[in-house]
Amino acid sequence: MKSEKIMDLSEAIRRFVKPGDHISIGGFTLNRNPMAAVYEIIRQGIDGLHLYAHSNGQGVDELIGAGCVSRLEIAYGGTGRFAPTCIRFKKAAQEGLLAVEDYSNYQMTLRFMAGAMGVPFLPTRSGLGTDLIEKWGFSPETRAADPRLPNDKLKVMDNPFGNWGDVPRVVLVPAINPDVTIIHVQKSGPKGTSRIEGLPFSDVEQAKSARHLIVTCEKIVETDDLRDAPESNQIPFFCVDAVVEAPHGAYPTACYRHYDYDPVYLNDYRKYASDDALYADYLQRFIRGVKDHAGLIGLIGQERIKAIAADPRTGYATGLDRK
Amino acid sequence: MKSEKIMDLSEAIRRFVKPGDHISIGGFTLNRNPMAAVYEIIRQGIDGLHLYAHSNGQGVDELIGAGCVSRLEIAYGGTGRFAPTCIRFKKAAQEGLLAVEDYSNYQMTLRFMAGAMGVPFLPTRSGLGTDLIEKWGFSPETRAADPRLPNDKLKVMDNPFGNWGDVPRVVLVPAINPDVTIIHVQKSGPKGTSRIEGLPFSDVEQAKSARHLIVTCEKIVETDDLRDAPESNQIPFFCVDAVVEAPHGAYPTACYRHYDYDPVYLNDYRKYASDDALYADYLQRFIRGVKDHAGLIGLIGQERIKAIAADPRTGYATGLDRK
Amino acid sequence: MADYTLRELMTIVAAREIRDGDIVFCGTGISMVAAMAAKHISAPNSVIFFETGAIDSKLEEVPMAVADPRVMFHTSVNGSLADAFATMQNRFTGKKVVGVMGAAQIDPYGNLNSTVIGDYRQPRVRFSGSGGACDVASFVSRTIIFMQHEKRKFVQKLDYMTSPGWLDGPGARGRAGLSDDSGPAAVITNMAVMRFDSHTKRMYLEGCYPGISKEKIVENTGFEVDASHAEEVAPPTEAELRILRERCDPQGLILG
Amino acid sequence: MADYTLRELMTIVAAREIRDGDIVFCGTGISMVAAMAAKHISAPNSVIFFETGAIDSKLEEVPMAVADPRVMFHTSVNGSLADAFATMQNRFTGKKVVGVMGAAQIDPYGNLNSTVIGDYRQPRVRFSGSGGACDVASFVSRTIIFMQHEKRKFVQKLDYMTSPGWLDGPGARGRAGLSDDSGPAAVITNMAVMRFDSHTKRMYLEGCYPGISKEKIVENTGFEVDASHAEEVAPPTEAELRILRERCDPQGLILG
Repeated sequence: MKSEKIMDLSEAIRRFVKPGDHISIGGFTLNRNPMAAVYEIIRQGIDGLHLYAHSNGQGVDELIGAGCVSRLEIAYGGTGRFAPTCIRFKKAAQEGLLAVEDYSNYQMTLRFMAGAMGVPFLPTRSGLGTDLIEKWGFSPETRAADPRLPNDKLKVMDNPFGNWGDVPRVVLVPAINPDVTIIHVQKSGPKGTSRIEGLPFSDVEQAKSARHLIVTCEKIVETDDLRDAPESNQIPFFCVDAVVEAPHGAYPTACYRHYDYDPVYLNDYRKYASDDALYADYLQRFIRGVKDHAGLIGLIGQERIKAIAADPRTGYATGLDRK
Repeated sequence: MKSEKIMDLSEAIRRFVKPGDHISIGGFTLNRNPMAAVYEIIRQGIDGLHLYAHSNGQGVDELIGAGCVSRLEIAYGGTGRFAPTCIRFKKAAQEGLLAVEDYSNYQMTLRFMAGAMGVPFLPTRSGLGTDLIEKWGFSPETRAADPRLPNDKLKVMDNPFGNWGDVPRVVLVPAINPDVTIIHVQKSGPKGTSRIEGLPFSDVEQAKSARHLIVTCEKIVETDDLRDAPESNQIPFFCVDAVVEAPHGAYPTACYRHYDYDPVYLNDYRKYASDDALYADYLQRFIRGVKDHAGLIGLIGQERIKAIAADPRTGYATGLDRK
Repeated sequence: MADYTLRELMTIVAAREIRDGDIVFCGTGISMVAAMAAKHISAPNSVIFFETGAIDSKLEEVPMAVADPRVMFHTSVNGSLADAFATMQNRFTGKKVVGVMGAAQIDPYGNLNSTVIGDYRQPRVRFSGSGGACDVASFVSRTIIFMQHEKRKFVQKLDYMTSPGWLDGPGARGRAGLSDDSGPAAVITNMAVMRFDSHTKRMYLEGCYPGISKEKIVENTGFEVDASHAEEVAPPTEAELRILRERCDPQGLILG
Repeated sequence: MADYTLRELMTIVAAREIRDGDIVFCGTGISMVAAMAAKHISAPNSVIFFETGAIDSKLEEVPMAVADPRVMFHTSVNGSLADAFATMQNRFTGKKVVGVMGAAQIDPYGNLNSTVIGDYRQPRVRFSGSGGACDVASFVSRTIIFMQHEKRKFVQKLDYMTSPGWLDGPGARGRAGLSDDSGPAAVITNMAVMRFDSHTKRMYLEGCYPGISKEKIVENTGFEVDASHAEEVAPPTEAELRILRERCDPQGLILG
């Protein structure tokens, strides 16, 4: 299969992710984060990133932990039971190493959706009366200095149609158009048509809102394999800039119908992340010390990789020890 | 299979469609219109309907032709090459028998989407500077008299985030919440989980915006048949009030992977629709004169029904004579 | 009487709040097990629904996050986040939804903080943030809140209001633009069940867990609370416990 | 020279407007065949895209409507209407889209009427209405317009403005809230190709079809039009005609 969009991950990250970029990543907590790409960003030492996240979880925490992120817009920094609050995120926020601005999951989703739709904002009732509206994470100076940030976090407006829809007032949340979005999917065609299996989260909106889109996938397949069931594809090829085959590209997070999250990795990560020295060691050993994602998977070893292989019936690793 | 939502079409229409209701139907021009339901509405003589349509085509024209519709909000009244402008719609509008208010396809889609999302409006740039904004079809008195209509057709507003998104100004289109939406799908489960194959058009937004939802389907299948691939389902069961098995329920419009549109019917329809006497005869013979949709299909006969059967490879009737 | 743990009691107390036909939005952990239990006990037609978009998952194993692949199996629809929150904000489906949630702080009106302790931009303690909590609390007909009963968590004034409860009292939700008919219904703690007065919208003590005195609860509540009508909460039955242990969390991942 | 029909000429003239890499939004009929032809002639990497949501359909047979099941076969994505229009309104993908459309009336600035003749509420003639035309004309980088060249169709003032062209001249789109960089690029009629002056935004005559005089075109245009620079339009080549007849519309459903 040939296509000028197919490239290896290091090239895709080098071409499309620059220091200081506004980026967003797909996935949710411990599922389908584009971890191969996250680790490659860490390996390339790209920093000063402005990261847009809803509840992206593991990928967010690792980018923050490795010092790649200087500003974060987020709804939720957690990885389920493995880290009810992401540890490096918590630490960075408490130590003032990270400027954080809070939204809700739906607000962030709507902001990506607005970006994808090409409208400057979308309305919701979420957050009326709360500090999500009152308290802003970024100062007016920060906003003014970066034309990629709106001057206002959000706006509350009376419903111009009176009480139409039984809604007297709405919050308008501004569109996000990241410089680059990175998502990990199950299958892509050579030109980028992509298929997500299981829950899509907000990946599709994130993908379509971005100026550039990198798609990593478990497998690049023939176009016909995807076009035989186009209702199952979500990303049209013309939205995609780079297609990267990255097997286990979401590891240690899950990829539905391919593999589960790795509870061993996530438990170890919690331990490492809780201590600065251990964390530096973790980064050196697992991320910076390997050439690429295949190197990490090799380090983990076949036994653990086999243990998380998805059961074809359920799509996850049935009976996996997850304590 | 048992479920209190499964009922025959005459019961579903009797229970959920009342004279004067605000209704919307799914499909697009000559595809997947809920024709069995449209014909049943005609048979039951339900009138005074306020119909919301984007480009729903055949179903809209037949409801208008049979005198069921008194007000119409619409983007496009046509059925492709068979009727670039729907004939009974054109006639009714020109004779002043029908109050019409025009929107664009995207505006109507956004209005259903707003209704589905539970927000009073959504923004777009579509229509700025045009008569879609300047000219309203319904008078302020009509609007004031029906609480189910907003006082304003739409609103133009300066972007409250400055020029954010390179958009200085937007049109806000008000949400639609029909009393009832009727869609026709390929498959439903006993409680209403539904799957649309091929293009979904705006059916999902229309379905979710409605107070009541009737789903007619080619076949009611076991829940497990749908839940084995939940990414392919669009309508959650809790949105559905009535599930009706209606084979060929979109006929004479198409139903992807089941049957094509019937060019003979649509050509004949054009001929009948162009003449009041012929049209009265058509209604009597094909619609009111048969007991139900199976009666109409019987009248059409196996030969024509076979001719439009979908080729499993393409999803339509390959090589069908469509002149 | 059956032997049970505190977490089991809390789960069953929450499960009893769920009515048949409810669409239950729940998060991870104990709230998910409560929703699972309710389906087996009193609300067979309730629907578990995750903010990640999974509707009516067949939960053969306990998910450890709302994005756990276990929630994606055998659902009615695997929708998007946008779909999930629209279902809650929708005028028709939203009325059927009950939300189950937790927080780091709660105030007398059931407003919640899950964002920071201390200054917002220089937090002393940073928590996960809203996630879908603010959305749920803004949209759905009623919410059930899990809390640890500690003075520093039941506070007169939140450090940050992440999710709206009854705001500052009667009519406040309506004035803010939310619905006056929706809001927090119950707070389930490790000591008690609290509810909100229908007139004042302030929290009061409805039920004490077996063996816990009113005084202890009042003492652990950082604001004044009416305890005058409190009764003892009925403990879980053996049948309820069996369902929890055998059908909801046999691996003890959440309750163990 | 090859023998060709007027409809074939119009189709080829339109196909030539499509550039490689364009995302072509087209409607039913001749515009669809033009887009199909362009893929075979000069723009192999152009993408046909229907407002119904079908992206890059494999058109083994000519669809007779944009919702024809033939557009659903072997696409990249079978999206919704919402997806399709968002692609056009999107800041990045919208810039790559060219729209091909028709209308009942056009004015000197390329504004279009496809709604009514006469009073809006009491129309003398009712047409189909906008469909996606207004959306396309509002959003995409450039539009190509098919028209019958008649005085009553090329009018100084539209009865109803369904789709925005250059509105009332330079800067008007920007003032209305649309993009000043996007708008109608060419009008392809049964006699000529018209374009819009880059300064005044008014329509002028660029090319006459073989055998049609400037005078005849001016006579059939209901407003003043600059014809001073018009040249003859190159007729379709044999290769172009073969593609049309053999690969685009072999049944003659549109061009026959």
